[in-house]
Amino acid sequence: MSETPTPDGVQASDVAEGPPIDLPPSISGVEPVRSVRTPIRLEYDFIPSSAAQQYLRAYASKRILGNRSPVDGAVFVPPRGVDPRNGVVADEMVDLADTGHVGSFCITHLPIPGRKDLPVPYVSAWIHLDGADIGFLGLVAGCEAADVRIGMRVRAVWKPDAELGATAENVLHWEPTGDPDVPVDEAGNRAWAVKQAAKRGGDGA
Amino acid sequence: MTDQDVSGLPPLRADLVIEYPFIRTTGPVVGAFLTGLREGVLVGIRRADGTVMVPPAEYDPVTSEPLNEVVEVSSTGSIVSWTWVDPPRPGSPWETPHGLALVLLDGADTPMLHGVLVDSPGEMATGLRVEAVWNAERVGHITDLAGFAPVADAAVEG
Amino acid sequence: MVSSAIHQVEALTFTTDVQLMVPLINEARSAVGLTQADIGFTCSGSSDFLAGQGFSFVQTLDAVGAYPPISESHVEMDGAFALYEAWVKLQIGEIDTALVYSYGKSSPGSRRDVLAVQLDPYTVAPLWPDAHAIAALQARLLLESGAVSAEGLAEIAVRSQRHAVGNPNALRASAEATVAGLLGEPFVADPLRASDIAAESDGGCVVVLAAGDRARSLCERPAWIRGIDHRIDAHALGVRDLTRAPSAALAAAKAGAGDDRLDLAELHGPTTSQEHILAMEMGLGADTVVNPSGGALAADTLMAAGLVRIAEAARRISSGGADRALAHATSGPCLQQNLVCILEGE
Amino acid sequence: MGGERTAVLGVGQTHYRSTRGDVSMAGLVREAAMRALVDAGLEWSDIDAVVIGKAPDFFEGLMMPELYLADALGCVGKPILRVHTAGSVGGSTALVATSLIQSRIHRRVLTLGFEKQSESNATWALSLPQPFSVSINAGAGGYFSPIIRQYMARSGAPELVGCMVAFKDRQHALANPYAHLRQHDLTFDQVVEAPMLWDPIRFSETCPSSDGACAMVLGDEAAGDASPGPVAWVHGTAMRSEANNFPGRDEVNPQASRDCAADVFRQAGITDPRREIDVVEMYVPFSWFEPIWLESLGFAEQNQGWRMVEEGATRLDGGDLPVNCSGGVLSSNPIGASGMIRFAEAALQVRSMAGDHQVDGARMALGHAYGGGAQYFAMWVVGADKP
Repeated sequence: MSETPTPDGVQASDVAEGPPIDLPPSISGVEPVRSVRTPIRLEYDFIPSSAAQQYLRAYASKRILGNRSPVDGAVFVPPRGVDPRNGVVADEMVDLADTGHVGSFCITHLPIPGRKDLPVPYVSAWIHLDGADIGFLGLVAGCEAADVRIGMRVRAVWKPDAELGATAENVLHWEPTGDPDVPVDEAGNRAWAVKQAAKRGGDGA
Repeated sequence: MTDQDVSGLPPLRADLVIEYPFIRTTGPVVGAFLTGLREGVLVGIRRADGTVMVPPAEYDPVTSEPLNEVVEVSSTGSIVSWTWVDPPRPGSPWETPHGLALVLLDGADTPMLHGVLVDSPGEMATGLRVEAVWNAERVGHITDLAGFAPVADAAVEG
Repeated sequence: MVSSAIHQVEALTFTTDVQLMVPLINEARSAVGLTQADIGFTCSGSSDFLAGQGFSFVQTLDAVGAYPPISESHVEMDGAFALYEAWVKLQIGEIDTALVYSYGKSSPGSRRDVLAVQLDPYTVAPLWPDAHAIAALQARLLLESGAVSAEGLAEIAVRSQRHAVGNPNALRASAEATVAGLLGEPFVADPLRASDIAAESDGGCVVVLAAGDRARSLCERPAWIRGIDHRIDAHALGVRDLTRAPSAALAAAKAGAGDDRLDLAELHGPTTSQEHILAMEMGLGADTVVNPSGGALAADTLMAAGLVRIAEAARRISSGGADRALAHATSGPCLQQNLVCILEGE
Repeated sequence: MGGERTAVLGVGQTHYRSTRGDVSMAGLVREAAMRALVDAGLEWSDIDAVVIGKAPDFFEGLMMPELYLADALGCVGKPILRVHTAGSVGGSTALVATSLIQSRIHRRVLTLGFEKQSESNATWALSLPQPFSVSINAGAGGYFSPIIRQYMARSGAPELVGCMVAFKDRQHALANPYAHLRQHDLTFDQVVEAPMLWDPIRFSETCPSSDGACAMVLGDEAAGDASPGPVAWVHGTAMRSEANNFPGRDEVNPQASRDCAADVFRQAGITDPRREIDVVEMYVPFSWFEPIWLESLGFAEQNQGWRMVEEGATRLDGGDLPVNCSGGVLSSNPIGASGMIRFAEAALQVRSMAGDHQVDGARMALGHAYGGGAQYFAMWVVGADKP
């Protein structure tokens, strides 16, 4: 959230309860302390989950893994070992394509602290991979920000092999494939309804 | 429930550090205590029953009434309870093992928490007379007080 | 209370909060044949400071299967307080089932130091006094008041370790522990030894509540919540008599602890000295078995230990092993905040 | 709605500022609590219990701050609960307090939400970096921008609807002495010309980061009847949550939102919200969420909410459904209190105590809050008459 441009101030009506503070002579004539710096530093030993360990290792070799739900076959990426809609363990791993479409996106004009490599503005998007049923976060580049669209088909642009590693950053960005867009009302999370309808139709036939 | 990584490889891991300076505005009562620290004096606050709380509370812990009479107390007092901290804790102002104590200052009715600057737990004792040890450079922070040390003449008596 | 699930281990390495809770929640619900759609209200308890992540409970909601959407709330408190909120909802009478869960995974950080961030942020927390040291100040006051001896505290630890034998969630259990043996241990925070301080654990707990006839239809012998109350004392250590916990005594009285004989009490005492203070404040007599599970000393999962106490007490009632039990949860430094729940068989 | 009838006996707010440099955290919550007590004509000893809410503890770097705040809130020897349901927390907190009355466990309860965001930095506290995760979503704006974009694509709303909401709420704030942003000279053109931050969200369409607290005293029917001043009666309460990300989830119009609205209106006996609700205090941290929620809450047909904005229906001067007469979250945003401010402002309206931003003759009002990834919802309907 943005910082406010308005000046600070205290209203005259913000009177303290009771009589004013009565100070002893030793501190009554001096400039009072009004604020104090109390730094906090807490260190945690972060170990990704078993599902994330598999995902990150595969990602380092340009494979994208998802988890398939045992209940309805929905595929989640990145895999977290659970199906959040049904509240069940989902530990079956499936390989996903490195192509998909843009579910929706944001053109960000603010630099992110610690990401000096990102030119501003940049496009962050929900990338719906082919074979996955939810979106995951990625950068879109390779075209003007103004040309990014909901439903635009994209493919991964991987880092050079020598720079790949077990991190979340192996895809530099997603670039347009030039294929026809997914219609807006079938893009993103709306793709699930289309898929379910097709499945029902298929069952009926 | 299995808590395993199926790969059998050494786990991926990373340090997660949550760090922020946190600048806190104090209001007048907490501010008075910190002002006192900067000036090298300890202050408390007087309750309706005449007792004095150190550090000063903004609101009476029993009646919830606002408190406003800040009073100076002695920088000498007695240990009410203590423990020994070894190794010193990360983030704390102390770099060597030290005592940690509730110290009841003369003129106060509630004890305050701070370190005790002695070399071994054998030098700690309930009832031990201690006095404030001030840092030369003081900015209005609880660590302006380096800690408490046994009062010299008491140590001789001991 | 009609069912529960508990899982406590020393450290969960590759299991996230949500992965921990999925099987536990399913276990507790399915034990009484319920699915999430049957649950009238869901409430959880957890702390962002353990996870090192803001809004950490949002991720853990995924364990419930919150679709279709559920009526749900979260407290940044021990799960025992989440249970209180769910119990309040049941008292209104519009729903007759509730799911309560809480969890804590403190092993990635240094829990005793993280807890310093609970203290007065202006004049105490910047000194980073760790939780063991703070409890030790209280323990020394208790010992020097004459209320209990070092041997008396060791006896509490021995009893906990013996009771914990057979508790699959206990981290510290021994049939052979002796007072002399424990008193030979070095101090961790003088006058507290390792055996005086609760065994830190990661884990979680789930409880299913049901009201009236619904409870009877789900469970052969529900553990009925006859009274539940919680109170808080002043925060600053210096303004309290640390040898006492008036909020614990008040909560116990309001919950009706003294109305009848108590077969057992599950007390959430993170140290032997705190367990001693609690037993005194609750007025527990010799005919009340204290911490048959081993208590928090055997396995203390921050944010869940209080809910575990309630689950442990209820299990002993449902199994027919007890008719009336007290369960307790605490929060804050030196027993600042306390909850008491009185459970009975039919 | 079951159980004991519940009344809002008193409301107290602090002035919202980017930094309330004159007070400690205790002083901040105390100011709101005292004003609520004074408004209710009650003393500390009249309060049976306290329910406090706030957003993540990392904002202030204080774990479970209710422990430290117990003394300032007159809680010693009393029960205190601490609620945290993300951005909806201020609303959820009020609802937990209401349930303590409805269940007849307590007679008078103080409830309070606060945030002292100046102690740290909201962008930092809202998106602490996690190892092995993609961190390109700078803050809440980066999260909600794609949802707004989807709404715009679906509804075909004109591009400047968001600016209209932002300008309207900032105009409303001029009539609210507690509001943080009081931009007397602001023009619509300035709103439009403000820099894009998270396209399609302009700087002028975002909420500020505020210090502040809001409190209410709730009472049972007898307490409501005995109150010296006008009270607001609670006609309906509802909370709903859904998972954050799953196939087919409608992020623009989440089912949890629709279910929550349906439940709260059912309890209040409301069948035509547009006609029966006189004023709405809605959680709108980014301007476009006004038309989004107008549709989700049933005040407008699907994809038509923006027309209400265009037509001025949500304006204090002349609108038939004034929204955020206080200036809303766009004008004051101490996150942990923001939901409660919505609930409290709704109560002030039906008590006819909203001062210069009072809607004439308001009898029934909706207070609304949401949080997480638009997945946590809390709502209440309050009325001038007893249910």
